[in-house]
Amino acid sequence: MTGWRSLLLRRETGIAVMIVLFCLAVGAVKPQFLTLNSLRIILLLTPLILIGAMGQMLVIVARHVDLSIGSILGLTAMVAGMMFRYAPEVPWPLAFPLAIGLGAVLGLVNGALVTLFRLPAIIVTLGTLSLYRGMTFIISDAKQIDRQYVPSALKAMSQTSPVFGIPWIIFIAFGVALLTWWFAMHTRIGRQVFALGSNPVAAPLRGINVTRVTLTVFAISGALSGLAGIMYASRWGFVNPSNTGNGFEFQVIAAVVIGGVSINGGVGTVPGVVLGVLLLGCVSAALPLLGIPGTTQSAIYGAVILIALVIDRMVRMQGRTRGTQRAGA
Amino acid sequence: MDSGSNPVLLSARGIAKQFAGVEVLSDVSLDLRRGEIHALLGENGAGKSTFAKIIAGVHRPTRGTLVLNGQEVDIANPIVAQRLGITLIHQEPISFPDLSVAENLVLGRDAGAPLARVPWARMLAEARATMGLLGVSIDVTRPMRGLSIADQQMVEIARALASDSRLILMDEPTAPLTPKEVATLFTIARRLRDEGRTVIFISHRLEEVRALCDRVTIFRDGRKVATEPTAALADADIIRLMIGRPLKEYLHKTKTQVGDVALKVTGLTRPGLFRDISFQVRRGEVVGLAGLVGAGRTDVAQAIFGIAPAEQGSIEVAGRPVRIPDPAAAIALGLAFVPEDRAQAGIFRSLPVDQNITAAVPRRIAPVLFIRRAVERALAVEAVKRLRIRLATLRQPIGELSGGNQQKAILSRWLLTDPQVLILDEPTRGIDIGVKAEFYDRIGELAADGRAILLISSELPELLALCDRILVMSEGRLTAELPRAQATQEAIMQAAVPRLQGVAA
Amino acid sequence: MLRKSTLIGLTAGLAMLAGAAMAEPLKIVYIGKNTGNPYFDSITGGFEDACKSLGCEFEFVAPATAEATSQIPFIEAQIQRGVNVIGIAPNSPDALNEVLASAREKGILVLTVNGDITGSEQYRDATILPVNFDIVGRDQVELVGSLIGYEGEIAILSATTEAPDQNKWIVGMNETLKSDPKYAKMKLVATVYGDDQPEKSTTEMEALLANFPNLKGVIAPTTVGIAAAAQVVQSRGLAETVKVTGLGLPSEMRDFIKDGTVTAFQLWSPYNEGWLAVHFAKGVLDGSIKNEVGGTFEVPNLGTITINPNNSINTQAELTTFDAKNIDEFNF
Amino acid sequence: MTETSATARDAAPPRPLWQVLLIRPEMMTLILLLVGIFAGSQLSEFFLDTDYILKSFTLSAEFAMVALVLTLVIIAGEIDLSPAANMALSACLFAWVQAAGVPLPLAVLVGLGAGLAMGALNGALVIGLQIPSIIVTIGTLILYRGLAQIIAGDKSIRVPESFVGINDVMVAGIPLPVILFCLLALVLGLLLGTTIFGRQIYLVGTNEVAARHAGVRSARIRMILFLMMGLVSAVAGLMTASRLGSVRYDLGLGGELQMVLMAMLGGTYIFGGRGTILGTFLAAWLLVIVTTGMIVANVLPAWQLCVLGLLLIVSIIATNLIYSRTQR
Repeated sequence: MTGWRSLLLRRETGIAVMIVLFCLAVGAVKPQFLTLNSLRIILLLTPLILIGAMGQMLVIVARHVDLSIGSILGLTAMVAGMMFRYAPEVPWPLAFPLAIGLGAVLGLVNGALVTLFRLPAIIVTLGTLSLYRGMTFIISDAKQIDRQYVPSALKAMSQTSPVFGIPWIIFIAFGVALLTWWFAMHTRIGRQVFALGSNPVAAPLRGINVTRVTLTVFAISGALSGLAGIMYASRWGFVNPSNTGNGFEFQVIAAVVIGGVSINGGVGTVPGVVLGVLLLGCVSAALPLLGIPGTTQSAIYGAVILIALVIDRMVRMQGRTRGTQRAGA
Repeated sequence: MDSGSNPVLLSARGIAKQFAGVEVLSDVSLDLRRGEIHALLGENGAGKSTFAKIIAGVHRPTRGTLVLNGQEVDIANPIVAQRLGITLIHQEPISFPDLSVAENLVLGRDAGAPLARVPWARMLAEARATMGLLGVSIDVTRPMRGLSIADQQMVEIARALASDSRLILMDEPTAPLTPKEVATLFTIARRLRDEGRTVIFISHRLEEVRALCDRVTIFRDGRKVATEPTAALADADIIRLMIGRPLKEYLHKTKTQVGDVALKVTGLTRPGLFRDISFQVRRGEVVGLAGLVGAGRTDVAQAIFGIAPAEQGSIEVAGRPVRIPDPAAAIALGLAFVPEDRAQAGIFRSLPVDQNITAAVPRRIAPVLFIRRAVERALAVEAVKRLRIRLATLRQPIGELSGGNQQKAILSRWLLTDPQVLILDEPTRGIDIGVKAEFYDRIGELAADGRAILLISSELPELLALCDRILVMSEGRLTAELPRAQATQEAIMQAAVPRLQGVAA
Repeated sequence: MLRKSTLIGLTAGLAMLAGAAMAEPLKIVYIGKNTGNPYFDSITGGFEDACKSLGCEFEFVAPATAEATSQIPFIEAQIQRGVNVIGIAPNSPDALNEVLASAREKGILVLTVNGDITGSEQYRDATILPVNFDIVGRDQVELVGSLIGYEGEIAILSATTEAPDQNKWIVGMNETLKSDPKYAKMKLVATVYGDDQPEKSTTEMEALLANFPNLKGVIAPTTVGIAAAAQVVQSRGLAETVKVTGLGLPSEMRDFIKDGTVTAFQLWSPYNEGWLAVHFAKGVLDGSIKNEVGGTFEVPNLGTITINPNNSINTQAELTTFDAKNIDEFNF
Repeated sequence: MTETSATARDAAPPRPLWQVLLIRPEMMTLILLLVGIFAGSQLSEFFLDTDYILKSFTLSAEFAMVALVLTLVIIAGEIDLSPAANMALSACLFAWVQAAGVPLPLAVLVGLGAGLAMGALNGALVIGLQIPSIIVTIGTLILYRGLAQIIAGDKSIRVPESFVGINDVMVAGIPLPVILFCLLALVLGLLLGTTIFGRQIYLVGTNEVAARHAGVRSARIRMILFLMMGLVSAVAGLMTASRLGSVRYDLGLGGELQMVLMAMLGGTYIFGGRGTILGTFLAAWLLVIVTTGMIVANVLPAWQLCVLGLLLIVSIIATNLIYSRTQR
């Protein structure tokens, strides 16, 4: 239709094409990669990252970043796990509101520090990354919550499926993505997130309540990390104070940046991020199949982030030179 | 049309505003009537924009009250203003480059809860209708990024139109517009007035004010000096009220000895910004560069100074062809550039005045390796004396000084480099009239000293008073070169405004 | 006269000092790999109980991460605190050499407990390991063999590629498979590494199932790996076709044993490592035990313990096998 | 008439001298340092011991040295989160080529060269492509650490005995790494405070556009800083290798938090333009005092994480407040 639409489409098609090419290339070497079963494996790798990426996308679109999501995931998962262990009489589904609510509060703390004191989010969340992880150790007395305490019904959500053999957890993740898409495209505050990231100086002049929008994106990011915390307990069946959520932020930021969300704010789409998550999932699932040692994964993540940044930058530079042409002349 | 008897819509009572302890607006009282177009006139920094921003809720007054329809209102922020039916069209278009044109149109007036649904279909339809009213063909689904300044300004105007406001403030809306667009704008403004709305029109182009406005209010030094029907004032009266003294006093420029060519540019081109610019400036000569905002004047200056070098064309300094890849090279060749945007490209806000003054002469303050504070201080003291910079101490952060004194410090920074060619981009913007006069004296002295001066200015009287020759740019091209004798405001505007005679009436 | 009385006085004084020193309780510290590692809770329990019964002071400290250098400030701090015994589960086989050497210079008894600094043995006094690691590979192969009827393809899901203990066991497994005709019909098709992370272990396990459709058994000699492997098998309903076994913690594996996903797995008693370490340290410091290869000593509940070559001490001779019958007897 | 208005617009009177001297972030750092020493001595009787504190500082000296250069980078308005990963990669490369038979001096050069190359890559992406340094260095942080993991797997590589033991070299009873740190602080302090290069770092960090207009070669200055960053990280990596006697991919893991913390605690302004080497110098000691005090008192590492996180947040809030108060 217009240049704008086609540009965004191109970015998303670009990722989709990369996914297809990658899968075909791996499939050429290992045909079993192109089976329904490996689709299932890929899908099962994605839900946590997808949920985290939805929140992170909003934060980055608003020109901030949230490095503390891994620690929020760990802390909320631990609180839920401790509820399972020490208060087994409480109905387990209550862990959902508990973890999501706690996550939202932790996210609000980030947002409040960022807005009230006008601090850069990167430093604030680097601090809370450390702080929340420390709190996880303290409340748990550095003890792991073992499988036996995590309710079977919760664990089953990662295994049993309502339809098509796809476990609940994947439906939840894609449901979150759908809700985020709706939020970003069809609510006032969702559009305000994009407006704020697009031009933070102008936002208050146009009646956008910057504090509210900033708090909202951090709260959403925190709440979704809380949901990811519960999902972690469901997926892996245990909660460990030091491992749970460790390094989560890097995976999520990688997915978001690959998905075409601009670190300069204002730009990003849910379908792009979903594709970015899927691409990472494909890479993670393909490595062991190809016999590539897991030690390379981190370098691949780093390289992919940098390449995505460079591509993003190139696209922007092109856009800018076009933008400087005058319409009238 | 006579609006003299219309009821008052908004009345400002004793409005004052201080920024960081400096009073920029004092005790302004003014009644705005329904169904009138009211001009706010004044020099840069006279307070008219600040006053408009207070009404639009961008700033809150330090003192004073606003009464809307007989009720005292507290316009705490732009949202409140919007709700009260007040819309401000900013001087520089404010847009959200990543959002679509349609969204830019509605942002700020879309009411509802945060989670309320965005009615895309209705929004697009309304946006198309509004753009149609303005006679502009812009696809409303495309993002703002990439629109020309004029198109962005049209979107701004469309936004005000669509918002159904009672009071519309336009802060220099015509600067980037083509005459045809200006004509459209004027038609719309009149229609708004006839519907009983109030339009505030800020400009310093007398012709436009005369053509459009029912009443004018003139600001000077943060005070309101007059409110009269437009017809009641002659141009000379308006200018006298604006500057507080007759125009004649500006004419300082004495005839100086014009020497060799100091700067010569040939065929300078940077696609999209300017094309095939050729001119020369001789020693002892003040050459003006006139044109509308966005005509490419600053871009040419930046290209010469190496900030954003041209893609084609050549530059000669003192008769030798040179290559200027960055400002450091330009400085080494004896060029100096006082940029237009002082806050962004001039001062180091949090650093002391002396460091600001010596920023461009590292060799002089540190002949070998270490900075010699005594030398630095001595240079700064001398500069402060010479330009009469008012300050408390040299260790004071420059951000604490007034605009005029900041500008003096920037000028003194460049004088320390002993430049042979001095490029001044709107050097008197936003500074007091008294300081302005000092600047004019200084520019004359520098030329008399045998330096070549290229003066970019939007204030035609300033150019006419100071320059030996005036170059005019329009849409990236040089459209006229007027010797002093032939230069008039009309001649300049004719060359500056693309494809048309005079201003739309 | 004067000389003699001075001497007597001195002797008496020294004796009193010595007495005072003896009365001061032994200070023992155990430095874990990192906090939040459930495995160490059990070892620490052994330390605590033994210290209580022998009247020693005990502290458990651990860094937040298992990074190579993270234990160094903790060792320095313990030297500064003047502890008598440092037990440590080293995070690096060699990065701690310098600081351990300075601890021993100060007269501190350094024991590596549950993990050794292989190749740098001269920097510690003795190592306390649960079993003789030479037999682990053999026992694990026997266990998986018994589960799959000694026939078919098997694979190994290990920790990291360089994990020294696991690699030692994998060598043992390979040798056993090759040399013992009993296992001739079993074929080791792959050895993969899950880096002791649940995510990676899971994808590796999934890849094993995809690459080797005829897989019969998987040995995962690591607590993270066996749990991840069991979970994959459980969620795909393959418990009957693919037998998962290895080394695991009863607390983490209980569910899998109960629902039949895993028939049996092995481990030792981490508790006994702590228990033994304290008794050994106390004996060495009060002179009742000589820290010499070939020497023996008695430990309550464990019986006679021999000091093996390299000053290596084991708490038990054989691995303990856990299955549905006995799993509830263990709570670590 | 214009005279009066001009006077009205001239700014308020300057602050009194005592305020200028006392309301400085470094003062906050110094006070915290004294409080830290006092608190440490109250927490544990074993704490107040110069040798022990010096020894503990040796463990952080490498990070502290990087933090000094990082201070310059932050003052210039950029940031670098990759130095800890850079330390690991350059040390791993050094140990790896050395183990492969390359002579020791050459291997050292390889390590230092690798560090420079990593700094150059950061600089090229930030300055050449104009991508914000914060996100570039998050990317390279993952990349460099990942490459170290590819090179070294997860095994440690021994370094030759002749290279081991920098921390045991004593100069006048002070460990060599501490001496090196102090020397570097002195040199960088002079560089920043008394030379044109230092002055131009402040100019670039305060207003990059204005600095370029004033003829400051901002790109060159920032590139030099990223290269310095790469070099000092490599030096720090090799020092760590010498101290530990072996190298593994996880060397310095998470060190970026400590480095940033040292710079922030020393009053370096996160948005650039302000900060001093003295501040970072004091902050490095403060951080060592705080962590050492907690470790020797057997405080749970969990509390240390909390305290570090809180310190980071509190220090930027305090710094911002101080700067916004003294800058009207």
